[in-house]
Amino acid sequence: MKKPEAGQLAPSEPLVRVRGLAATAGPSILVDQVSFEVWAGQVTALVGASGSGKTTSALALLGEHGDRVVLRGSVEVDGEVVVDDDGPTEADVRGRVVAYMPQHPGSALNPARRIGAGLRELEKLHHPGRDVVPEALRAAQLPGDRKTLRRFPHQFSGGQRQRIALAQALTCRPRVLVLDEPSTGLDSITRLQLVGELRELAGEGLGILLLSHDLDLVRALAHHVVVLDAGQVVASGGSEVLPAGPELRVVHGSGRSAQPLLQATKLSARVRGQEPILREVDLSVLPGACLGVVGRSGSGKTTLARCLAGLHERYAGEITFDGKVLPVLRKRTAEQNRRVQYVWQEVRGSFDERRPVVDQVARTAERLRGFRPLEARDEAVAVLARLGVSAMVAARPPSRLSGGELQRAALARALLAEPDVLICDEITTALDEHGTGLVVELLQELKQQGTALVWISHDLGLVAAVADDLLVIDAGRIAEQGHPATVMSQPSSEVTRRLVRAARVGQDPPPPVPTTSSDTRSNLL
Amino acid sequence: GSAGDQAAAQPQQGGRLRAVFAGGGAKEVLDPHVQSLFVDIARHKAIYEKLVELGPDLKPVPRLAEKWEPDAQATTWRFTLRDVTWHNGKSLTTEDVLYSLARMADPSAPDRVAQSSLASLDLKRCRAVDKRTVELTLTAPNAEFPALLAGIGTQIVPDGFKDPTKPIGTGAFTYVSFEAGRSMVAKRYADYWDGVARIEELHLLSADAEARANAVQGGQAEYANDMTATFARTAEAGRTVKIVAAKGSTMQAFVMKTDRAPFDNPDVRMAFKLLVDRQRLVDVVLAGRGEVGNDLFGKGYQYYPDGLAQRERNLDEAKALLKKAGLVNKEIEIFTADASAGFVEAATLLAEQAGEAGVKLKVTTGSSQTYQKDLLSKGVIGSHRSGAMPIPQYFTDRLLSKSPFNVTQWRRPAFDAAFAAAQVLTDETARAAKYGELQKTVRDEGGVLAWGHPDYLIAVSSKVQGVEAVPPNTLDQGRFDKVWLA
Amino acid sequence: MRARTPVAVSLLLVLIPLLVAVFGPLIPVDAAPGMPYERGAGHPLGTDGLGRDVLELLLVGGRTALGMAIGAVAIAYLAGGLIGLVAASTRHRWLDELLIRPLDVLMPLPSLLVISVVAVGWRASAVAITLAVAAVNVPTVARLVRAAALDAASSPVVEALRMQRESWIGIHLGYVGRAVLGPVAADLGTRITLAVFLVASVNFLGLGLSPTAPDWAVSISRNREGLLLQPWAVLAPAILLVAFTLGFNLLADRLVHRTRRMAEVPR
Amino acid sequence: MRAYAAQRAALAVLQLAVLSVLVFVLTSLLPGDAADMRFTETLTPEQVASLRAQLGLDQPAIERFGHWVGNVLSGDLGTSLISGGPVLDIVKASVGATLVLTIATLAVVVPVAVALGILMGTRENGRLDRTITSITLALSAIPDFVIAVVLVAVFSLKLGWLPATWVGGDLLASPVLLVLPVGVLLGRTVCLLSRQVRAGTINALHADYVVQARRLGVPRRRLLLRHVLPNAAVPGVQELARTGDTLLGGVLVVEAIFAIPGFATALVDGVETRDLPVVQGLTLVLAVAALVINLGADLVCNRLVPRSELLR
Ligand SMILES: Nc1ncnc2c1ncn2[C@@H]1O[C@H](COP(=O)(O)OP(=O)(O)OP(=O)(O)O)[C@@H](O)[C@H]1O
Ligand SMILES: Nc1ncnc2c1ncn2[C@@H]1O[C@H](COP(=O)(O)OP(=O)(O)OP(=O)(O)O)[C@@H](O)[C@H]1O
Ligand SMILES: [Mg+2]
Ligand SMILES: [Mg+2]
Repeated sequence: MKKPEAGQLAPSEPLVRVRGLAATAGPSILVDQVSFEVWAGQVTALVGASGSGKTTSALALLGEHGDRVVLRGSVEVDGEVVVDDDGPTEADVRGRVVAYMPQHPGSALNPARRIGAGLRELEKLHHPGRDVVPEALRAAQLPGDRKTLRRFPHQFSGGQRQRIALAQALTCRPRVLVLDEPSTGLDSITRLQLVGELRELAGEGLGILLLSHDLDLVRALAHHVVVLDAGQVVASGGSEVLPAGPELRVVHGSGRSAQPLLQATKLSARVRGQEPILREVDLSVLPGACLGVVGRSGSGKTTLARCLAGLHERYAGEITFDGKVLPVLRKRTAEQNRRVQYVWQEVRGSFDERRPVVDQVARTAERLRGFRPLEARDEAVAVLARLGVSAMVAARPPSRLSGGELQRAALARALLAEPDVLICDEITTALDEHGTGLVVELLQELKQQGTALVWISHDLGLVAAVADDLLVIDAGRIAEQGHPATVMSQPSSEVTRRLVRAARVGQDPPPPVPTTSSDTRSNLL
Repeated sequence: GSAGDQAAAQPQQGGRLRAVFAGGGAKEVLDPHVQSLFVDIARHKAIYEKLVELGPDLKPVPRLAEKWEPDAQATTWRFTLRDVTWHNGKSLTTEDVLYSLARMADPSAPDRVAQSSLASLDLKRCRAVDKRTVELTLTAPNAEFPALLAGIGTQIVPDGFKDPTKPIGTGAFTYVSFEAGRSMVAKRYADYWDGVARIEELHLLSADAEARANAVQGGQAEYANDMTATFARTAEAGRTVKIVAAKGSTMQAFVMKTDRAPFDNPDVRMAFKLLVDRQRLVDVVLAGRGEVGNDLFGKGYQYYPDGLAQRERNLDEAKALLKKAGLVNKEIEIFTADASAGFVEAATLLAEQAGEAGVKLKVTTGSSQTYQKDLLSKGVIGSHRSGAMPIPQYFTDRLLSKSPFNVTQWRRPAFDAAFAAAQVLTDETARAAKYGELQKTVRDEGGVLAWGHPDYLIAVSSKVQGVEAVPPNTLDQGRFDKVWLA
Repeated sequence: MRARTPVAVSLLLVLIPLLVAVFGPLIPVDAAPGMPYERGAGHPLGTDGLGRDVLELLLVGGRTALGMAIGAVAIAYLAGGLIGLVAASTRHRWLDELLIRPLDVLMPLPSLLVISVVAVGWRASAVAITLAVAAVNVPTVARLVRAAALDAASSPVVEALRMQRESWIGIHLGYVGRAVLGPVAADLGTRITLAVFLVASVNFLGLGLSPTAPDWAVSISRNREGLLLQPWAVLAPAILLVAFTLGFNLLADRLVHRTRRMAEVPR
Repeated sequence: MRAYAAQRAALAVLQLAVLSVLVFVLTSLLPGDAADMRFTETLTPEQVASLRAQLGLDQPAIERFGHWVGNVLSGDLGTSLISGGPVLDIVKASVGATLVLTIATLAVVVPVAVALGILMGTRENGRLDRTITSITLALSAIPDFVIAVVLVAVFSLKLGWLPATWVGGDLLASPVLLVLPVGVLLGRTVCLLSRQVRAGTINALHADYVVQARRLGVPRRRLLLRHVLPNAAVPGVQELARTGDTLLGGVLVVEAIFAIPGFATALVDGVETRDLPVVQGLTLVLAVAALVINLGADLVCNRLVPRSELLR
């Protein structure tokens, strides 16, 4: 196997050339006629809805494929043919040429090995005799001292683990870095840091293949964009080929004057034997209004929502609903139970794997509104259909629904109670733009009928658009509260300022990138 | 039989013999006066000796005492000692004998087993007559006294013997090592008076029945004691192992409590004696290796009355007696335990046979460890086995009002008196006649249903010669100084 | 690719001994008692050491051999399962501690000791042995059920069901119970074979049933001396016993395999 | 870590204390006492009664228990009621045989089971995997007494190749004594252990970090040895601890059949003869061994995979 030296390639040649890539699994076609290129020092983005074939295409760069999937076409990486018409070739480009970062890199670290050992192992494998680890650590913005290297993965925070995985990939000194959905679950500040890191790496001459449905991120980074749909390239070019997000039709709250429907005073919550997670939070929601809640990851948003929903029982302070004290869920009356509903952040976990989704959704109407099973089912099917989930899909057990479909089913499950207060915890994370549009539309309609919403999200733009009132939480306290437009345009607290500025990634004007030292260091010992 | 082989083969010298006995785990002891298990007895027989031993018919024979002589009342006995040396080279003296007797009867050591049988010995009046003669005086006359000196736990130890873990005896083997429940090793004693042992080294091992069988078959032992009939049957099919069988040596019986309903009724006792199918019990439980019993202990021993008719099964008469006693279709519990081979099996078969006579017997199994003691107090009928012992001793131990092990609760003052009267008779034939009458009474009225006399089975590897077919508790049983390896 | 032992074979292996155990005693065998360890002569499988017909013993000997084990496991699950479920579903931490801690403390108690004490104290009582075997299993079962139930009871699914105001029964039988069922079913397979072993060993060692009891394990134990004279007295009950445990092992293996596959459904 | 050790130690002390009381109560429930066990046809009831007094069995149970606890705390396990010798000697002797058997068994089982487990795990559901699974499952389904009876009948009695019993054998001189007992214990232990190793291997092979390491170019051999094996070993080590527990605590059947003077035999004998100090001593030693083994297993697992939960 002859490997051309890196310098031999003319700069005009792409690092990766994919031509007419096809992937089939039995009769089904996962990817068809996909072509794209990755250039040194540049970022190529593969975008497209979930299931459009991004991961399948990217793994082909390693010559890998899923169980019983057949690859065809041609993939050339750094001058080596990795896939030809007979499928993957003998060429081995793993690590040395192409480094792949999976979607949840945290779990990609061996729990049994110190991170230093893992890095040194890769160093010895790919670049024996050279000291590449410190460089990789620096690029991944990790300290390179002995103490850090002697720690085990579980001794790092989620964000740090992501960077360790990156450092591992960089230790291989690959020519091409493949990143699969690197921004899922990140708050806007962390996401902004990622953009900075990736820019720097590209600047050093690395070719980057970015797979994402986060269009803002793509806009901020990509030199070339390839749009996939159902396994086929539907557009390619610069960032101008990116689909524009649908306009959200937003109606702002009506019942300004009415009494607050849900109110919390001096709400503090804690987990057994730990620091309080929430400290003295006050909030109130009017009927027909929407309260947006934003904040960095781990700031306590979900905990707040669970307190309101009555699921988190260890809290101090008072929650009132419709003028009366609202107890914890176990002690609520059936009516209170029906009128306050909650949509889980972790949807997958909130469904019973063994029963069809539609049955589980319909159960709400049966138990809380006294419907008969058949009526309830019809109602469930109708609501799900409005959210874009067909009856056929909903008749399956949850494991066979996509994340986005399940998220909508969870919403439907709560809506079937016809609640007066609906608490939504990150209900659009797994949705593409179209799905988000459907959800927002339905909730706007309910709002007009007087339903109050508590809307938790990392997507500042979306929250600003739908909320009447915005709450910014930082480390369990309210950092700022006010009308969304005001908060967004004139943030008064530091967190808000940074969240807002960071959220403008990929939007014009390109934001300045203020990174305080606490962002990279805060989670270290 | 071994007699023929013995004549044919010339005795060989040397070698190591490993003999396996039923083990007693932690219960095994080195103290010859505390013994109770066969393995203990064999061990002590190798190292120590008694004044008197029992012959094949359970009749006393001289050992350390060359001869003995009672006075006319059988109260004072003179024993003449043999000229032998201890393992440490000293000679046997009258002090040794007196010390040993005192040690056996020491009331402050309740575990000395001969204590009760030697209770009649008046230690204060016992004395040395000369260097080789001791005079033993009894509190009450007893013509059977020499047999008592041949009982369990009557070994002669040297004067001042304190530490049983450093055994010194006059026996054919000298002590090397001992581990309770596992093994004892001994070497032959070069100055043994009765002919130096032929084997060089003796290992006495402890193991349960299965391990004994496997060991002797697999060549890990040359001698295995107390084997089952099934093993004998299997072994006889092969060539590696010989069986030495002492015919009808012990007694298997059911004991009925004569003081408890329903067995306080002599008719019921007789009915049970009549309903039992002895031959079937012998065929099944003893796998044919035994003789049918006649409700008497001691078949083939000294004083066993000859000429008594064998009791046969008579279901009709049994049924009639049971009907008379109102026992038909009543349930009676039979108490047994896996304490001795064949107990539960025999009880189960008896239950079947009683069923044929219209009585329901329910088999209750107790703890094998405490069975002997439990049998004294529990149940109305139970399984029973008796080892070999002289017939008068059997009477003393089990059939007198004050007998410690009176499992049939047979308490008749007249019977006690008659036995006492017989025991003082110095004339052996007169004594035998009296004993015979008493035995007839027990057979017809007593609570002992002796159904069989199992053979005592020993397995030896084919190269072992000189093993005698004699009942347990006799001189030649478990004795290794006359044995040799061909 | 379904190349594990066919279910039918495993089922057959389990069912034959089970059917013999259940219906055997109803089948009349009129065999006159013979001599010990006889072959032929009106005894298709010969006779045992007591001259009893081996076939007849085989037909009646399964009730205790399998019944005691199955009973013990059933009792262990009734008691242990209840403790585990209550401990997992209680909101009071002290109750959980009260139920589970003592079991932790009992864990190092050698099961052999418990069984030998019971065997010596209550000689030859099938009920006592069954209870002892059950007792030995309770701590493990309770912990297993508690762990499985705890996983389920603290999952968001249960919260979601509560949000829908599902009844206690609906939640615990409909969801928690079913979630526990998987691990329990897998455990049940191995536990029953282990219990059969344990009961059989106890009987084999003479610590259990009476030595003349018509029980497969007792037969094996009591007749092994005559193995070379009349092998069927040992082999026939041994074959039935092994068939049962083997079949159960195979079924349990399948079950574990299936639950693992179900858990591996791509997400 | 230190808090963990302290908690573990406290629990262990509590467990031992409760255990001692329990063992005492359990054995006291049994009918009869050690003096009764001495009863024979030649010892009269009076002799037995004075023996009981000599053994101190006529004292109230609480007093005897207190006495025993006092002795144990001062490092003395007491004396046997039956043999009169020190309990420590009995414990030592029986532990010796059991330890030899356990070590010999594990020395065979561990390499075999680990090799089989990895083989099966790396060929999940392949022909080899299914074949080995079927064989080990079948072997583990045969009760050990059946295996033992058959092995003895064939190899000792029929063929005469191997000794069938430890009686009359010297372990040092003839280690072949171990062959049959170990053979009997092999089936089930290998089955259980290899299946845990197999499951661990499969889990580790499917784990994201192994997939990722492979994607970063770690070669297969190294992947198996450095990434899969340590993680796969965790369930194996736990199972090994359980196996160790079982082997040390109760292979009564094997001990009985081969006449091995081991732990289980001593324990059952102790119970049967109501030799309370012996039972107490043996249980205590066994419980300590079990606690130490499990602690060791947890520590090893934590060492292998530091994240694994220490306290359940
Ligand atoms: N091994 C396989 N066998 C059959 N179908 C598969 C296999 N792997 C993936 N698929 C299907 O191929 C399609 C493309 O999958 P791929 O993972 O490439 O999508 P993606 O664009 O990365 O989606 P996402 O954004 O959700 O990660 C999906 O419909 C998926 O269900
Ligand atoms: N059960 C728990 N035990 C310990 N800590 C917890 C628990 N639940 C939450 N926390 C901690 O409380 C803090 C707030 O968590 P919460 O889930 O409310 O955050 P969030 O704002 O919803 O974050 P995200 O945006 O990532 O969903 C976090 O630091 C989290 O680690
Ligand atoms: Mg993907
Ligand atoms: Mg959250």
